[in-house]
Amino acid sequence: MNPRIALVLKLAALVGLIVFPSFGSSFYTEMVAKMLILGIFAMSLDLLVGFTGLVSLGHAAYFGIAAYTVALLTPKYDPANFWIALPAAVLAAAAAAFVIGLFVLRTKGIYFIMVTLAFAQMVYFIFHDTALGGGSDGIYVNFKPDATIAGWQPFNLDEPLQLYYFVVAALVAVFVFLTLVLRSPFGKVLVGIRSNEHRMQSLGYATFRYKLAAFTLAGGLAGVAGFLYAVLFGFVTPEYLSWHQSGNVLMMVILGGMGNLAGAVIGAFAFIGLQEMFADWTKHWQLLMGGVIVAAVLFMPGGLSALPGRVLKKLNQESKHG
Amino acid sequence: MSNVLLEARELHTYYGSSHILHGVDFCIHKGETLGLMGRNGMGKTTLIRSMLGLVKPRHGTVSVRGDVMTGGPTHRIARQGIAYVPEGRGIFPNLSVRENLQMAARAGVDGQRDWTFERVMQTFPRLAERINNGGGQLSGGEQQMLTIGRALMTNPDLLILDEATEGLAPLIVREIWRVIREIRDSGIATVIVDKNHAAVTSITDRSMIVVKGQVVFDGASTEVRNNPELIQKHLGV
Amino acid sequence: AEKIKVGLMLPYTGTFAALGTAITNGFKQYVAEQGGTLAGREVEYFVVDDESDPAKATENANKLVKRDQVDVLVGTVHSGVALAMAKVARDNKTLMIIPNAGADELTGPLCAPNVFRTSFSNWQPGYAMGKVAAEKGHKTAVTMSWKYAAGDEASNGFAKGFEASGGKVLKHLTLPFPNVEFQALLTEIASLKPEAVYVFFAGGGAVKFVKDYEAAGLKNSIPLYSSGFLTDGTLAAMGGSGEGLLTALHYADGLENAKDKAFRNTYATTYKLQPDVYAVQGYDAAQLLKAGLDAVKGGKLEQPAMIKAMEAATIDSPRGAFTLSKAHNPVQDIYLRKAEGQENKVVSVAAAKLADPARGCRM
Amino acid sequence: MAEADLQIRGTASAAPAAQGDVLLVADKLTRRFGGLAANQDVCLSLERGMLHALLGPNGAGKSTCINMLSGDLPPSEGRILLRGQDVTRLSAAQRSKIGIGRSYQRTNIFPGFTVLENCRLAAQSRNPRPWKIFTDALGLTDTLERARAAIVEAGLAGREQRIAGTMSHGEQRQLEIAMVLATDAEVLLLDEPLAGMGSEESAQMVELLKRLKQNRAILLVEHDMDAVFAVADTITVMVNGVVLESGPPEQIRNSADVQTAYLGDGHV
Amino acid sequence: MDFTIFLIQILNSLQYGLLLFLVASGLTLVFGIMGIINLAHGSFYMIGAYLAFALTSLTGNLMLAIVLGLPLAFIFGALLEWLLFAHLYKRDHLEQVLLTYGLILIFEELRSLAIGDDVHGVNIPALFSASIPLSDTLSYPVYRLLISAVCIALAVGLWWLMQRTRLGMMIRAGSHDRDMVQALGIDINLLYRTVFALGVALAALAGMLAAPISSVYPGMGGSVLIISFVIVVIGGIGSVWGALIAALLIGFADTFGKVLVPEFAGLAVYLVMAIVLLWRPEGILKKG
Ligand SMILES: Nc1ncnc2c1ncn2[C@@H]1O[C@H](COP(=O)(O)OP(=O)(O)OP(=O)(O)O)[C@@H](O)[C@H]1O
Ligand SMILES: Nc1ncnc2c1ncn2[C@@H]1O[C@H](COP(=O)(O)OP(=O)(O)OP(=O)(O)O)[C@@H](O)[C@H]1O
Ligand SMILES: [Mg+2]
Ligand SMILES: [Mg+2]
Repeated sequence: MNPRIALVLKLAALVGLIVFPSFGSSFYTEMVAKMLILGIFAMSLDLLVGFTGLVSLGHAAYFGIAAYTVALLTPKYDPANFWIALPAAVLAAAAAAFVIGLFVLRTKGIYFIMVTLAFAQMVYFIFHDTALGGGSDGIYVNFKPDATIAGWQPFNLDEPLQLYYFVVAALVAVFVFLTLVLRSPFGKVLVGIRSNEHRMQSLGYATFRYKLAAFTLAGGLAGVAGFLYAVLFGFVTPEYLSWHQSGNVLMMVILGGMGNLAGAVIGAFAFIGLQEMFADWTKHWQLLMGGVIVAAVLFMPGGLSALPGRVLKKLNQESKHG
Repeated sequence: MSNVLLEARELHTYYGSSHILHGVDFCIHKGETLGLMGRNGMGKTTLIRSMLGLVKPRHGTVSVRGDVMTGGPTHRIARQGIAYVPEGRGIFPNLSVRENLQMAARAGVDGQRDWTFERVMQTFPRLAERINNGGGQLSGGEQQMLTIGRALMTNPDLLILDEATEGLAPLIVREIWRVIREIRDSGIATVIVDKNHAAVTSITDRSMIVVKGQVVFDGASTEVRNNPELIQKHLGV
Repeated sequence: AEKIKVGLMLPYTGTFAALGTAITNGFKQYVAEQGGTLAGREVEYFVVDDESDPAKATENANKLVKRDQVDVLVGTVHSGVALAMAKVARDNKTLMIIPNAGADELTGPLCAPNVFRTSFSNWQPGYAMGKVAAEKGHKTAVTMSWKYAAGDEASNGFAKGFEASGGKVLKHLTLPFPNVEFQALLTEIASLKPEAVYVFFAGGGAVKFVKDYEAAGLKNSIPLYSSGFLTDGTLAAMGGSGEGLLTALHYADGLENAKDKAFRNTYATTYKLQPDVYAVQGYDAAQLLKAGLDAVKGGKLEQPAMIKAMEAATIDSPRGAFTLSKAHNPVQDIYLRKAEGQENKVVSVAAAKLADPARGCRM
Repeated sequence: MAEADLQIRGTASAAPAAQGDVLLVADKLTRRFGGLAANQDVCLSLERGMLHALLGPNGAGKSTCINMLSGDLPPSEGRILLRGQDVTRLSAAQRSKIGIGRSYQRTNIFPGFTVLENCRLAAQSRNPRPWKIFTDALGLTDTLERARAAIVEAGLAGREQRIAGTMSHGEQRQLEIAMVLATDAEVLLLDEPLAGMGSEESAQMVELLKRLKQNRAILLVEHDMDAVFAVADTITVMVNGVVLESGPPEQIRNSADVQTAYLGDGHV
Repeated sequence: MDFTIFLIQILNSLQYGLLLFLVASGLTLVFGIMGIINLAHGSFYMIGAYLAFALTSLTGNLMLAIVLGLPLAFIFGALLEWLLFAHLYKRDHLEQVLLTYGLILIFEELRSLAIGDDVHGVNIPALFSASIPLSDTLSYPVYRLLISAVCIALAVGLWWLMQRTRLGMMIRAGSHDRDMVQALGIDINLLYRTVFALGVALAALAGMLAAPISSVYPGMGGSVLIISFVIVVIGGIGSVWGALIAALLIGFADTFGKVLVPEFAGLAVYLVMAIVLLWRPEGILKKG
């Protein structure tokens, strides 16, 4: 797509997000906030899957770790300090990604898929089976983190509208951050690794370090999403780390179109949107969802974000023949 | 039944939107040896792959022993006694040398079993030494020998060699040419793509020169050999 | 009178789908018996399938509370989901009735004025069974469950009941949920040689456990006790292995009281299904709601008045009448039941008018 | 074998003035695969301004030797010295960083990228601060220039925007070389660079090699004897993992051992 | 732990390990050897178990049910391959992940529509319903031993098929370069359809054999799936023996984990995996 058109579309989308709460009810505002958070989550995974070629099927682990960090840092009857909770959540997620990365990045291909899944499962069991985070029943975040510094409160996450705009801002920040990173030499190296890691090594790149950096970064950004999710819903359960969650976010990335940050966000919107729609129609919505996924794989390579281009091409071809 | 083994008419092949073959005619008879020449990127490999059904030509027909089989399926075309040694090797790295050969073993179309495991071993003693090695662990030249040996294991009537001597040491190259002569003399047809034009023209009956997806010359090899200008013009030496 | 909006958030797909359906059936049956209204009000249902997925629980509850603005939330089966629901209910001050989830916390540390339960706490059947086991003369026991809150709470209840009556629990064995490879722990039990075994399993795991217990030859040497969920709806799948098992629950087959008979007849004819404990819990949730609505007559749905009435109500349940504790959990008889064929026949009352200790409830 | 060994050392120590010019030294490299010794006590030295050809029958161990020098394979025994420093323990990436570049016998490129991006990535590896994550990669002009120059040198001018994987085999072989050039390495290890190239391209490549060796040290593995004898200053012949003979081209051409083992009689 | 008990626990470990191998074997074939990543493997296991239930209720005998069910599963597998998987070989692993993820949802929902969400039991055939006494309180069901025997037979059979037959060589070759296999005159499509169907049949067989001892319940495929993955990973992709060793290792880790460190039993399996990966990133017995 023409980059200028793409930019205009992105800005239009942003404006849409900003004015949305004046139209939607509070419930829908919250739903959009959720989609945005999952959009951040999907972008973080896209950094691995779409750009570095690391298909992680365990990305929910970092999302969940951050969510649990907020929950565990929040006292029972008081809010946590935002300026501690957010960095702590992101750091915890990044640190976990770093440590797990040391293991999983030793493997490749199909192997990597399985091993990330297995490690995420391990983290899942840590929260599920031990008393650490309330076990299988989960744990509440009774109060949203408080951002007051020295008596001044820049924003109040207890206020649903402010929370919403905070999420929008976070999404924009992550998007811009990742765009810059991918444009940089570092980003180019990641894409090179995706294409041919061995050659990257012989060209002088210590690929393991780059991959580890990307993995940690992606973990940290997933942590941003996890933090926001816990704050938004005020409840954290081991299911946030389950492989279904990992599968879903992967699905969002693919549905939107890999290797395309905006695509990841579109994917999140489409995935949740479809889920809500189907669930309203029938209790057998999973059947429909499964059908959509299968159809998307078979008939829509490149995902939603590639769709306009493919349609245009098709039209072009037809007009040529006609 | 005529003795045309493989024939292509008016082949047009595209990769996506780039038009590679522009109406190529090709044919090879039983027992014939044919050299296919052209600079890099002119479409030699594409022609071969189009005939084998590994890429689908957009226009034109391919017939094997008189039956139209345009676009494959590849395995049925191969079953008609056509063996292919691809450029850049196509060994199975996860199989041992022995397995690479055994998996391909088959009697020819007329039931002939001239090429056996033992005969391949005799032809390429180096392979015999590395028989239990993984295919991926062979040296470049050993892999090349393995690919040729594997093609022979199918007891073909037509052997297509795409840059079969790439990466082989001079002694082995000479050995390969000797084997090809032997193959030719035993009545197997061969198509040879090789950058060593002198060798190709001296070993083959007929030569074809491809330039930008079109056949610019199709005639006796002696004609090419005696016409340095032709080589100069189309092959740039 | 303005109509009442009831939000049913229950599992309609997945492992607990059958339970969600039974609860819904029970609820609607009571409303039907009242002529399709509750305290003269029309009932409008808003239904959400919670899939027993805690990750979606808050959002699903919000759907009902914020989008549909229901007056009362009814749900659910899965404890983790119920906990998330309860938080939404508390945050939004929405009335909530729990028709199954047994987590002790719900009417313990997390109790709230607007949260009620018509089922049980995990502690209750466990405690009752512990008492019975001790009364049967067993001195030592081993408890076993999946490593999750419900399992731990039930086993805890058993230990309390058992040790209060002089027994001693040797060891609490656990395995990760939903792992069903029991062989190692059965061997462990055999080596500990307790006089009784108490377990907390449900669904597919329950079937497998009971079969394995018999196959390992333990059924004949060490008596097995359990909360009722082990044998509810699973006896057919167990084949003969479940025959004769003793379990404790707040409901049983063959109670023979008039209310139960009527309830069962209607249920069987309406739904062409045999009712179970879940249907009863759903039925009672509707009764409890009616008690609240009665207090505000046809007028505005004022919560304080409703809550007060509900707290004071005596529910005429098919399980036998019960009242609510201060923490809003049923004070009820727990029955000792014996598996016979496909039924869990009542043997006796294991603990009469048993109230959950509701530790940590500040209300 | 011992003789060959001595000979190489001899060359190195006989010209102490040229010490600074010896860039890479392989000292008794041995590599075993199970029972097979693919390289046994192989000694080589590469000097600036010289092209050293490594010949031998298929499976002699030439690629194995390059793999050890480039860091793709750890040697079982022996040392590798770059400008007198022991680099045996360094990884492939580290060695590339300090100036050892290589090409592969089997084409090893980034198939989905353009020719330019293939070379740009190669050139970028020389970027002093690769971890700066907020600079625009395409803004590094010297990198881009180096990439463009390498493309032209390898004879791919005009094909910068082609997707590498869609080029013919021969063109991909040219790209393979362009990428090593773009890394601007001082020591070039070229594994059959001419394989797959047409005669015209081969001739161009020979010219390129002549130019390149002026300020670099090159190790060339190649089966095209015409090319080898046209550019080589020193030739080492390996057979079955050991060095059979090493010396100036004339000596090799006339060696009876080499003829029976590798060239065959009457060649050239 | 006294010595007899210890021995019995070892027996338990072996037996559980073999049971796991039964499930993982089909996965090794499809995933390790054909190179297709199949998250729906657990669903095939579940389908097998439900087939056993449905067919046993129909025929009254598990053995008969298996005899009928295996071909059904095979045909089902072939159909699926033809409809869906055949289009994916040339694509990314990622798309296979997705497709099979979608299939999990579909199968689970179809199961619910067709048979409902209840738990069902399947009876052990009378022939094998005996138990062997081990200690004064404990005995061992013959049926479990039977399953172990089937596993061992299966492992040997699979190994033989893959490593010793030309068919096996072709399959392995195909996982690397489909075009080349075709160019050698081998009908790769038919070959892969057959092998995929075989993999499905193996998963279903595992489900059918396990049905009497595990009972049949919704979601039974999910838990089996991940543990099978772990096994294939530990064993090394493409290695039948590797998978067997890994399955036994997991059997031990799980059994002794439950007894010795119950709090962390869920983690034990993954810890074993982490350690193996540190030691051998490619698995215990990685094939080329
Ligand atoms: N997969 C592909 N996609 C797009 N274009 C391709 C693809 N493969 C080859 N081409 C293009 O088709 C043309 C012909 O390629 P082909 O491989 O047939 O050449 P060739 O004559 O065999 O050359 P060489 O001697 O280098 O092997 C080339 O210009 C090449 O760039
Ligand atoms: N990873 C490996 N495992 C086992 N044997 C190997 C491995 N790599 C190479 N070999 C063997 O080592 C020997 C030397 O291989 P090498 O690739 O170095 O040969 P080469 O001299 O480059 O030959 P060519 O000219 O054919 O490329 C060969 O016999 C080969 O089979
Ligand atoms: Mg070619
Ligand atoms: Mg080599």
